[in-house]
This record gives sequence, C-alpha cells and structure tokens, in this order.
Amino acid sequence: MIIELIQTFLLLALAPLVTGIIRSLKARMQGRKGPSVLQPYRDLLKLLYKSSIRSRDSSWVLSIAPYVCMAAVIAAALLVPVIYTGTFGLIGDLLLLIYLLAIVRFFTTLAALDAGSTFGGMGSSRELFISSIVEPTMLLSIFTVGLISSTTDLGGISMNMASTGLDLIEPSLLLAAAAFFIAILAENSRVPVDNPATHLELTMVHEAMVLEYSGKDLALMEYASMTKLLVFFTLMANIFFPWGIATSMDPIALAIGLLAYLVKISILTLAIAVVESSMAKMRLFRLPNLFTMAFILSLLAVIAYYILGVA
Amino acid sequence: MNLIDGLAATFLLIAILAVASGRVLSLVRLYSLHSIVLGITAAAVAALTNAGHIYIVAALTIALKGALIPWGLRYVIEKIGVHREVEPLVPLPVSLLICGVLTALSFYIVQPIVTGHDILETITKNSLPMSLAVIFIGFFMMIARKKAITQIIGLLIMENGLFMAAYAVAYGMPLIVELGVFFDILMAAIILGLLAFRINRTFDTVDTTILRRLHD
Amino acid sequence: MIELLLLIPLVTTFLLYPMRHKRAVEAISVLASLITFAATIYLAYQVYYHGTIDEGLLYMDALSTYILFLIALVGLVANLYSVSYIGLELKDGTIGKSKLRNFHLFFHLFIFTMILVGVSDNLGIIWIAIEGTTLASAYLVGFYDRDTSVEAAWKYLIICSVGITLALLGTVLLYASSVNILGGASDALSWSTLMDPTVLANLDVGLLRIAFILVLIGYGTKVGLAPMHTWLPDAHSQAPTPVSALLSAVLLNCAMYGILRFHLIISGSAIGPEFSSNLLLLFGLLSLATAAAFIVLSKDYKRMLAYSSIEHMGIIAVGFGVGAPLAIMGALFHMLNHALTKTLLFFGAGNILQRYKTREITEVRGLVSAMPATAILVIGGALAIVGCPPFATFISEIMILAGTIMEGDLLVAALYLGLLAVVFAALLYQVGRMVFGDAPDMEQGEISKWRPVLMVPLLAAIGILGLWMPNVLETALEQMTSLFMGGMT
Amino acid sequence: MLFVSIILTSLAGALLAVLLNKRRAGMLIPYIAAALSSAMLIVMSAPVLLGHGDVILSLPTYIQRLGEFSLRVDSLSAFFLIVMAIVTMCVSIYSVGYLREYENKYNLGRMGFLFNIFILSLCMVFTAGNAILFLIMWEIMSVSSYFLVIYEWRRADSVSSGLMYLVMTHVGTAFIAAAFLLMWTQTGSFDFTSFAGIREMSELSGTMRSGIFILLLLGFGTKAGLVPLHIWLPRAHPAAPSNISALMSAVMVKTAAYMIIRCCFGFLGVTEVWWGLLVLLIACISALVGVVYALAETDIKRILAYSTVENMGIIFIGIGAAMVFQAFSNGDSTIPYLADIAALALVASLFHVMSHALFKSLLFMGAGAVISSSHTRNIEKMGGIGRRMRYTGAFFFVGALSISAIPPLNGFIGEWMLFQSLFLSQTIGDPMVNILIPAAVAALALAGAIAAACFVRLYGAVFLARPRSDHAENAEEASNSMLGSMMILASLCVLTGVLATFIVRIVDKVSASVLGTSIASKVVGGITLSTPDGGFSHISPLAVVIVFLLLLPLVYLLSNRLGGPQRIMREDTWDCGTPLGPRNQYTATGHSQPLIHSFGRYVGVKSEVSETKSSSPLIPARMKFHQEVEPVFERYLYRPIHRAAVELSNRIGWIQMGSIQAYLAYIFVTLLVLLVVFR
Repeated sequence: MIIELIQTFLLLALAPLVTGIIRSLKARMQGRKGPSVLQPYRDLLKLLYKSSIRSRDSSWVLSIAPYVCMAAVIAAALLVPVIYTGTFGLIGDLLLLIYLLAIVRFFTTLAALDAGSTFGGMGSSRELFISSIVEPTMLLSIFTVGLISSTTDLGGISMNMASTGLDLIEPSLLLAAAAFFIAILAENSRVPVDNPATHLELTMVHEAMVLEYSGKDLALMEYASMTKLLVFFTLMANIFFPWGIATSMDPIALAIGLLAYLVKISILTLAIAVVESSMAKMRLFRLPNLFTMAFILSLLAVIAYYILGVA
Repeated sequence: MNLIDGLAATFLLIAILAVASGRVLSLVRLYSLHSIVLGITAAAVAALTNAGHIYIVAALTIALKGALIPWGLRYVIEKIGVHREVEPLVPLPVSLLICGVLTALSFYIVQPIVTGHDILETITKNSLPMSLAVIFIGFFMMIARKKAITQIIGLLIMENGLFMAAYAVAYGMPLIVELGVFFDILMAAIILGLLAFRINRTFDTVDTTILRRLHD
Repeated sequence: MIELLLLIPLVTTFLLYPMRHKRAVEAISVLASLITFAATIYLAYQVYYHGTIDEGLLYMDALSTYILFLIALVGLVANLYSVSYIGLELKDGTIGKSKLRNFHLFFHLFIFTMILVGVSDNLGIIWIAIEGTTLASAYLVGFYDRDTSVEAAWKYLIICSVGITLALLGTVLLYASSVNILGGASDALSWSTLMDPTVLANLDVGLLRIAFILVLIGYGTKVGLAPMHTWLPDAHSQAPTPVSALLSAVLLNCAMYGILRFHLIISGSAIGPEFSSNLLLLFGLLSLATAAAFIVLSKDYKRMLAYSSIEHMGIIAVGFGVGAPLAIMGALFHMLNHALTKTLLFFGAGNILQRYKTREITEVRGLVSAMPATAILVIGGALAIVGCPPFATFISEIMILAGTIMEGDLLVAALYLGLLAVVFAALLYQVGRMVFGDAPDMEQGEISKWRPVLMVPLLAAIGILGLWMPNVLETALEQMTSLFMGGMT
Repeated sequence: MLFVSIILTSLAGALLAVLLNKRRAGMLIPYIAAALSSAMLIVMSAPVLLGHGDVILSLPTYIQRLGEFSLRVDSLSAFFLIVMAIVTMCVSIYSVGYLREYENKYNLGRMGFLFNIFILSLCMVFTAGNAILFLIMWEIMSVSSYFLVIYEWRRADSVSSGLMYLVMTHVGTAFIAAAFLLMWTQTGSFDFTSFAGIREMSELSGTMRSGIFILLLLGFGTKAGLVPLHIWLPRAHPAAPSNISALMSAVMVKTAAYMIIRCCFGFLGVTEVWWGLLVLLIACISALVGVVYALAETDIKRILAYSTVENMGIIFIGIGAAMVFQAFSNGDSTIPYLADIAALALVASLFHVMSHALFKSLLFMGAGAVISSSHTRNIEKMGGIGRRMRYTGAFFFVGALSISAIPPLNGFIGEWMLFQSLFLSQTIGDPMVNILIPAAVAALALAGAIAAACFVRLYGAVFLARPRSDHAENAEEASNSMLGSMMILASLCVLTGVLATFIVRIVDKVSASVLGTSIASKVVGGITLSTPDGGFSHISPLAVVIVFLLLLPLVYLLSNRLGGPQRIMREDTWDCGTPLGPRNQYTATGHSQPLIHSFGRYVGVKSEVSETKSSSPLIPARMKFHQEVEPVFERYLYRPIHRAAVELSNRIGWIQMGSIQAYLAYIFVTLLVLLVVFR
C-alpha cells in the first residue's frame, strides 16, 4: 500500500523533470544552451500564484476541466507500476487506464470549444482527429501485450513478463512496442504529430486547446499533460519491457527497480528528444500515413503472435 | 356418318370463306349460311340418334342464327352506314394462311381424343377437330378485323363452332342448358349491336382500333 | 327457400322498371338488398347447421354459401353507398332520373345473375349465369355517356364473351366425358353428381385436361388472371364506383368460384390435383407479377385499385394452386378479406373522385386536410390491401405463404414474397402521394357524413378479423378446406 | 393478472386519447396510462428476472391451425421488458411536457392513441410466444411507429421517410416470416417453445439452418439498422417527434437484437462458425459507417440516429462474438473457458443494450428539449444553449459522457466487457477468427474514439460558446416533466455504470438462460468485475468512482493551497484584436473536417471549396465551402433496384396498350400454347 503510493508520488514528482530534460536535451541538440531542467517546476509554481482569466462566453465545462483532467491523470498514475509490479490494480486494468486518459481528452477538447475561440475549436478538432485514428493502434498493442502475458492487468503484465524472462522478447512484442511508441507521440502532442513548443496558429494542436487557460487553470492543465507523458513512458517501460522491475517488496529489488526505471525513462526521453530534433512536424493530413503504418505494425504484432505462437 | 362429316367440312369451309370475304354484307350472309349448316347438322344428329329434343334446337338455330341475328346485323349495318369494306388488320392472304395453320393445330390438339379408343363414342366425333378449327377461326377473325361488326360476327362464328363441337362430342348439351345458352347468345348479340350503335354515335366510326383511350 | 333468394333481386328488377320517383327507387332497392342479405344469412345458417342443401338444380354447400354471403354483403353495402353516390350524380346533373332507376334496376339484375352462379348445381347453368353477369353488368360499365365508358363496355363485353365461350367449350368437353357414364340426363353436368368418387375416377383424362385449360382461360378472363385481365382496369375505372366495388369484390370471386368447381372435379379425377394446381399457380404468379408492374406505373387511382384486384386474384389462385390445407384456407379467407377491403377502398376512391373530380393520382393532394375521415379510412384500407397487420389480409397472405413453404415450393414462396413487397411499396407510395401534401383550392370536407359511417364498419371488420376469428367462420373455412382436401361433406 | 391489466391499461390509454382529444386531460391521461403500464411491466418482469418463474398469459386462439396464441415472459423477455419499461416510463413523463409544442398544430389524440399502441405492441413483441402472433405484433409495432414517424405529416420529408421506413421494415418482415415458416415446417407448430426443439434436431441439414439464419439476419438486420440495411433509420428516427425518436432508437431497434439472440441461440443453435463471423463483420462495418455518418451530419437528431446505427453495431459485435465462441465451444469442449467467454460477450452485448437504451433515450429527449426551444435541428444554428438551459445541458452532458464510454458510466462497462471477451479469443486457433477478432477490436476502438469526437462536437456546438442564432440566444429551459424524466435517465446512466456488478449479475442470469452457462460467480466478485478465465483482467467501477471522489477534492484543495486561493477574472475570449462574433467560432462542420477528410470519402461525403477571385491572387473575395453526404447505399444499392423495377414495369407496361385486338390476341396465344403443350 505504502510502496504503491510512493511510486505514484515518484511518478508525479518526476513528471515535470522529464519534460524539462526533453526541452534541455532538445536545446543542446539544436546548439542552444536552453533552460534548466528544473524550469518546468518553476513555471508551474509561478502559474499557481497567478489568478485565472476565464472567458465570459465559457461555462462550467471550462471551469471544471482542469480539475477533472488532473484527477483522471492521477488516477491513471495510480494504476501503473513504476518500480514495483504491485499497483492499485484493484481499480482496473490497462483498458481502464486508456479510458481514463480518454476522459482527459474528452474534457480538454470539449473545454477548448467552450470559450468560442477559433483556436480552441481548431485545436479540439485536430486533437480529436489525431487521437481517434491512433486509438485502434493503441488497443491492438494492448491486445498484443495481453496475449503475450495472458492478462491486461497492469501489475500482472509486468509481473508475468518480468518473471518469465527474456524469451518473451519476440517479434510481436517489438512490433507492438514500435506501434505504441508512435501512439505515445500522437497522444502527447509530440513532434512529428504536434509541436509542443509552437504558438503558430496553423500548427498548434495541444497549445491551441489550452490557449484560453491561465493561472492556476493553466498550471493544472500543463501539469496534467506532463504527467500524462510520463504515464505513457512508464507504460512503455514497464509494460513492454518490464525487465528489472521489482517483483517483490525486497529493498534490493526495489532499488534495482528504481534504477532500471530511471534508465528506461532516460532512454525514452532521449529517444523523444532525438525524434523531435531530427524530424519536422508533419502536415496534418499526412498524419494518417504515419498512423496507418503504426496500425499495420500493431496488426502485424497480433498476427505474428498467432502465427509464431501457434506454430 | 359421312353426311355429318361432310356437313362439318362445309361448316369449316364457310368459316374460312368468311375470313376470306372482303365485304361486310357478304360476311353476314356467310354467317347466316354457316348457322343454317349448323342447324342442318343438328337435325341430322337428331335423326341419327333419335333424340327428339335436338330437333327443337335445330329449328331454333336456323330461326335465330340463320335469320333473326343476320337480319339484325344487316339492320345495324344499314342504320349506321358501315363502310362495306371489311378492313382487315391482317391482309387476307396471310389471314387465310393462318386459318390453315389453325386448322392443322386443332387437328393436332384433339387428335388423341378423336382417335383414342373408348373416349368418345359418338358417331359425330370426327367433326370435333373441324369445329375446334371454326372456333379458332372465329377467334382469329375478332383479332384480325377492325370493325365492331366483324368482331361481333367473329364471336358468333366462334359460338357456332362451339355448338358444333357440342354435337361432335356429346350430341349437344342438356336441353335446359342449351336453351339458356341460346338466350344468352341472343342477348349478347343484341347488347353488342346496341353498343355498336353507341360506338358509332360517340366516335363516328365502328373501327375498334381507335378504342385506345384507356391504356397505361 | 333458395328460389326465394333468387326471386328477390329478379322481382326487384321488374318492380323497379315502372318506378319514376327517386326516393321510391332507392327505398325499394335498399330494401331488396336488405332482404337478400337476410335471406342469405338464413340460408347460410341452414347450411352451417344442417349441411348441404340439394334441391335438384339448386345446390348450396359451404363454398357456395360463402360466395353468396360475399355477394349479399357487398351488394348491400354497395347499394347503400350508391344511394349517396348516384344521388349526388343526379343532383349535379351528370345523369338523369331514368338513369338512376336503370342503375338500380341493373344493379339487382347483376346481383341476381351472381346469386344464380352461387346456387346452381348444374355447371351448364353456372356458365349461363356467369355469361349473364357479363351482360347485366355491361350496362353498368358503360353507364356514363363518355367515350371512355363506351370503349370500356365494348372491351369488357367482347373480351369476356370470348373468354366465356371458351369456358362453355370446356363445360361441353366435361359433359362429353361424363355423359357416357351418367347417361344423357342433365345429371351429367350436375356438380353434386359428378363429385361421386366412382364417377370422378371414370372421367376421361384427355378430355378433362383440355376442358380445364379452356375453363381456366375462359373463367380466368372473368377472374382477371393475367394475361386475360386486360378488360379489368378499363371496366373498373369507367364503371360508377359502387359498381367497381361490386365487380372487384364479388364478380371476380364468382368467376373464381366457377374455376374452383372444375378444379375440384379435376383434382378428384384420375388426373390428380397436380395438373390444375400447377396451372392455377402459374396464372396466379403471372397475375401477381403483371399487377405489380402496373401498380408501379399507375397514374389513375381507380385503375390502380383494379390492378390490385388482379394481384389479389393472383394471390388467391396461388393459394388454391399450392394446395396445402393452410394455403387453401388462406385463399378462401383471402376472398372475404379482399372483398371487404376492396369495397372500402373503392368507396374511398368514390369520395375522392366526387370531391377532386379527377382520377389522376398526381392531381389528388392533401386528402388528409380535405377529407380527414376518408383519408384515414383510405390509409387504413391501403394498409389492409397490402397486407399489414392487424388487418386480416395479413393472416390470409401468411397462411398462403405458409402453405407454399410447407409444400416445399420455395421458389414460388420467394416470388410471392418479392412481388408482394413490390406491390406494398408501390401502392403505399401512390396512396401516400394522394393523402399527404397540400390540398388544392377547392371545396373541403366530406361529401356526406354518412359515407364514412358506412365505411368504418368495413375497416373495423377487417381489423377485428385480423385479431380474432369468429368460430363460425373458422368452422366454415375448415369445412370448405376439407372439401378441397378431398372429403365430400 | 398483472399482464392483463398492463394490456388493458395501455388500451384504455389509447382509447381515452381518442375520446379526450383536444381537451386538456387528453395531454395527460394517455401518458399517465402509459407510465402506469410501464410501471406494472417492471413489477411483473422483475420477479421473472430474479428467477421466480416465467409469466405466461394465454390469449384467445385465432384459429386452430395457427396454434395457441400465448404471451410468455422468460428471463430474456423480462430483461428487455424492464429496459423498455424504464425508457417508456421516462418517455411518457417527458411527453406530457414535450407535446405542448404540438398543441394546435397536430392532432394530439392521434399521438396519445399511437403512443399507447406502440408501447403495447413493443411489449407484445418482447413476449409473443407464437410465430404468427409475433409477426402480427411485429407489424403492428412497425405500422404504429410508421404513423408516429409521419406524425408531422405536413412536412414532406417526414412522409417520404416514413414510407421508406415502412417499406424497408415490411421487406424485413417478409424475410422473418419466411424464416419462421421454414422453422415451422421442421417442427409443425408455430409455438416458440417448439421452435426451441430445432436445436436438438440432428437430422436438420446445415444448409437449411444456414438458410434460416441468413433470412433471420436479413429480416432483423433491417430493423436493427445494420449496414447496408440501415438507410431507413437515419431518416425515420429524426422525422418522428423526439419522444418517439427516443422510443424507436432506445427500444424498438432492440427488438431485433432480442429476436436474433432468441432465434440464433434459442432456436437454431449456433452450429456454424461463419454465422458469428458474418455478424461480426457486418456489425463492425455498421459501427464504423454509422459513426462516420454521424460525424458528417449537422442535424442533431440525425447525428443521434446514426449513432444508433453505430451502437447497434457494437451490440451486434457482442452477439457475433458470442456466436463465434459458442459455435467453437459446441464443436470442441476441450478448449477451456470458451463457453464462459461466449457468455461474457453476450453479457457485454446485453449490457450495452441496456446502456444504449438509457443514454440514447436521454440524448433524444435532450435533443427534443433543445429543438423545442431553439426551433431548429441544425446544430450550426445553436450554441450557448447550455447557459440558457442549464439542467438540460447537464443531463445531456451525462448522456454524452455515457455514449463516449467515459468510465465509470454504463457505456464504458459494456465496451470494457466486450473488449475483454474479444481479447480472450486467443484460445481459438482458427485463422479466420484470429484475423477477424483483432479487426473487430480495431474497429470497435476506432468507432468508440470517433463517437467520442462526435459527441464532443455535438455538445460543444449545441451547448457551449456563443449562440449562433436568435432562437438559440433566447432558448428557454424545458418544463419540469421533461427535466424530471431526463434526470431519472441521467442518474440511471451513472448508477448502472457505478453499480455495474449488480447489473452484470442480473444480465448474467439472462444470458445463462440463453446459453446455459452462468459466469456470475467467476465474473462478479464483490465490487469488481473480472474476466471469467480466472484472472485475465478485472475492473471495479465503484472503486473508480471512489478514487475520483477522493482525487477531485484533493486536486482542488491542493491547487488552492499552493499559491493561494483561486482568483478568477472574467474577460472576453482572446480575440487577436478583432471582436469575436458568433460566426468566428469553429463550426460543427469545421470541427469534424479532419476526420471527415480521412474517412468520409469511403462513405460518400463530398466537400468542395469554391472561391470568387478578387484583385489579389492570394486573398479571394469570397470563399464558399460546401459539404454534402452522397447517399452511397441509396445510390449504388437501392436506387438501381428501384430503377430496375420501374424499368421492368415500363417494359411490361406496353401490354396494356389499349388495343382490343391485342388483348384478344393475348388470350388466343395463351390458349393455343396451353392446348398444344397439355393436349
């Protein structure tokens, strides 16, 4: 119980740092010095002190959206194993986690329409477009993991895979992981799907949606999206490649788990930074090509499981 | 027996002549003759089978069909001033050819009945194909001629053929039925005549091919 | 008693001849219809409880009683309706006083000939009566002084006479085959005598076959089976509406009755039921298909109703043709349902015609606002005629279908269902066009408030029959079905 | 006894509606009667569902040959009846307020009459125990709903939609009738109880079974609105008054699911695997096509109607999956858990039947309220209504959450179980299944995501931001009866989701009565739902709620703690310097553009941009965007059939050319041919 809470706190605490590291790494790769990795913490804190401005045209939807989003993200964070395979899995499984994140999407996109601003509508429209076409990929990758580990329970997946050993690294898992990685890019508004740093009307997706927020509201929204990113990273790390994670409460195992987690997250962070620095944002209507590829990967993952698994 | 067959052959011949006839009035005359031949056949059948009631029918046939109805038809024709040409839809030579085919067909159709043993025991059975042919020819005449009057005559010829067929297969029908049929035919002829008047009054012609207002 | 039934309409005919006064003509006419109806009910009661009545030339079994009931019922209703309908025509000067009298006179003559069809035992007399129906109704078809009326009457008379002549030849051939066995007596055409199994077994197969073909084509012309149906839409659209109702609802059934009597003989004979059943099936489907096509094309609503009658005669023929007990029962039941529904619909058409003064479907709009009661009744009738529950037509159609499937005629069943669906869509489309939309600029409202009062019971009857079958009717239907299944009563 | 009084109450309601026409009471009493009979329905069905034995009511027999007419309430019926009764009760309450809009415009007596008859016929359809009785009731249901669809008969589109509906449904009935009659030839009785014997008839050929199955699928698929038989649904449901749309979408289409379950599992027995795969395939296509069309629409009721097509697809995915698993478990009992998985799929499907009934009726009611006050059905003319109609907006929001499968509302629970049952298909080693099931997973995921997008768009366009028309600006809150009924449904949407474990227990009894496998003991444990294979996955809806109820205040308190309490300033929306009007907002059409751009072309959505040139090559004087939905199925499937029929009729038409000589020739030729052939 305690350890589960601790690892959730860990996740929540690390979330801005990961964003900070990505930004910093990107700056380095682009030859800039860049802000400190702790800058996101400062930003959030600053925003929390500021008052919120809300549109006269908006309704209660805009007001509650930040809180609901934050709560949903934290609920999702409760479900993921970070350093230890035990989680609050009683609440639900991987599927629930996806649907909890769907709550975030539902509220952000709806609230974006609330103020009646053109940007909000545009962001909402694009976000829904992106997340809708990436949804089948996501579900099929999960399906594959479920097939491999015979459960969709998050802790169970980590547990089963970590204790079975490395022979589970089979083509279908790799294919599913690749697909899932693209899904992460899409779900978290990263390049090449979206550019988190842009404020140019024509290219904004996520930023366009949160344009109407300010002060505390903005802090919550930003923090929620940072946490969401880390939740996805953690999923990637501990669901697809859970090796190293602590399968018991043994302190040494936990320590190894923490270490493994940090290493895996660092790799993912680096990967994102590399992708973001080396690729340009794609045109919106080019995105289906990318997602179709991801979808094919995930479908192949399932089929590969049957073909190789049955054989 | 040869007498009956001969009469039946004459009967058929007159029907074919009627098809060949180009004048309305001569058509009426041929119909009258046709009916008289039918009456004589009936009388012959009556004599050969000793069936008294057929004499009545024979007499009625000659009186009604041989005289009364032709007279009525002639009256209608004169009253309306029907053009004397028959106005065939199908040219006369072709009509005759078709009559031949129809005769052959009728022989083909009833052949099993006529030649089969124990089916028909009448002495008149050989006239069945010929009477069937007459029915077909009457029918064909209704199709192939334009005038209302010729259609009426076609119908009447069909009915003559029918009576002949009745003699052929069963020496006629029960008297009460036969009388009823007579009555019906008479009524039909009268009503058709009246209608022909109305057609003429309404359309100024008795050409039935112009009756084409009702269609889909 | 049967003689009395025959005498009532005949006497009425003669009684009406000297009449001059409108009210008196109508009163006598309606009274006569009422008495005819009462007498029929009484006779039906006798037949139902005491079995077949056989009085030599006159004969009443369950089947003929059923037909008689239809004649008397529709006759009565149509007569009541015509009082209003023809009365209005007199008032607006379409017809003269003597025409009004002639209408009622010929109406009863027509009824007389149809009753004669029903009560005769002798197939020859049945023929005479059926030809009589043509002659009596020819005047009614050509009732109006319009060119189209004359045309319709001429076509009606010529085509039906030709057909009926063929039927007579068929009757003669039957006579020829039975006269050898039964002797020259008029018994040789007596249906009750013919149906004796020993007689049936000895009838000659070759003659019977040709006889049936001739009768089927002959009476089939009168029934309106395609391709002999051509006179039917003309006559129905030109006749005064009450007469159209009578033609559709009863006359066709009478002619069908003629075919059925032969069908029973052929089925019982050495040929077996296959031959005549298949022919009925063939012509039934052909009629269904033809009618379906023409309902799609309809421009004139009275003609559409006429085609619908062809369709329903097709359905009935299919029912008898299929031959399974359920199908036969369905076909018999369908006769009643069709009679009721078609009467209702023709009355509706009459109301529309007298209000809109046109028979074109496209020119009739907004019936709902122009004549709300008629509109509802017409919609109800239309749903009934296409076989929607709760109307009884649905049950009878499904019974026929059940019989078809039971017999394993899956192709027939598929065709039957497909064609019914086409008719369903087309007919409701056409009716919908008339019922909805905005009414043209003209006098609104019902023509007479009595007309809906007359029509409501018809619709109610079909509706109730669809949900609840009176025991009497069920027993009667079963009796008739057993007649078809080979058991003489 | 209760059953008789239900029937009598409904009939009395219908009668009173006619008698009280144009009086004040006529707007109240028929609906009270309907609500009362719905309440009695619940009272009657609940014990059946809890296992206290079937309720049977014998009706007067029609004729001997058609068998006994009886009404029978067994578990399956009882489940559907309760779902129906809840909806009908709410709709009845709703109607009292809603129908005021129609006063003096259309005849309210007609509405009251048809309303009661429709509900009664629905009830009879769910309980009929005899094939003929069923067909009668089925058609009465169709016809009464047809009249309700054309209730606003002055609108030409209502009338034509109604006709299309009636024709389609009738053709469907023809297939059903054929299927039933084929079954009857096997059993010799029209009784449904005897139909159940077909399952055990080993001598019945597979072809026959499959034939019957196809007929059933065509027949009931039409009513269910499965693609491509769906075309009537998005026309008819919106054409009807909203209370009726609610009934049609929430209850009537479910009759098809009910009968498919009853016929396939109960009567035929699922013997062939391909049946299930076929259903699965059609269902996936329906779900996707339905939702894409919903996204392309701007008519609020059509959006909801298309969404019904989608949700029926989801329900049938469950049924299809259950059929696949059942067929395998019949064939090979060695594979573990197959029967359980089949049961899970069916439970999911039934659960979704209930969910969809609740949230779709809620949404249609909300739409009705919005349409009444904004006088338009076009969502591009709405906007900002949420501030005028606070409660309607809130209830509609709950409906939108449910239909978007937001946990822990009921829409989510059904989808969760459905996904799980599909995931569990792995034990089957059939290549066809192994390809189609993942495809179904993907289709379901995509459909679900697009549905959420669709409802974000709908809710946003209707209730949020600035009003786009005067009517929308002056919208007024709905009456209390409407709000009350919506509140009941909204709370049920939440409750059935949160307390899903209890519902699943009941639904399991229903599916067990059909499949013979109960999974409640394996699936329901306390407040958690799990998969029946012993630990594949689990979820606890109640726990989700508790977590949320803990987290929301926590987040609120913490965020207000850090940096002081929340201070809010109201300002205009950021406008880049030019004042924003209603036309500056994103339109609904614009909002769905990216998705429509990608998926619309497959279902015939066409858009075109035209511009008027100005002096500058870069800035056109005028730009116009036009989007239209080409009715693909109508154009390429139905219209050719229609055209062929008319064409053929025209060909046949020359028969009746008017020439008497030709007419006589027909007879002559027929005569000669017959005589020559049969001489």
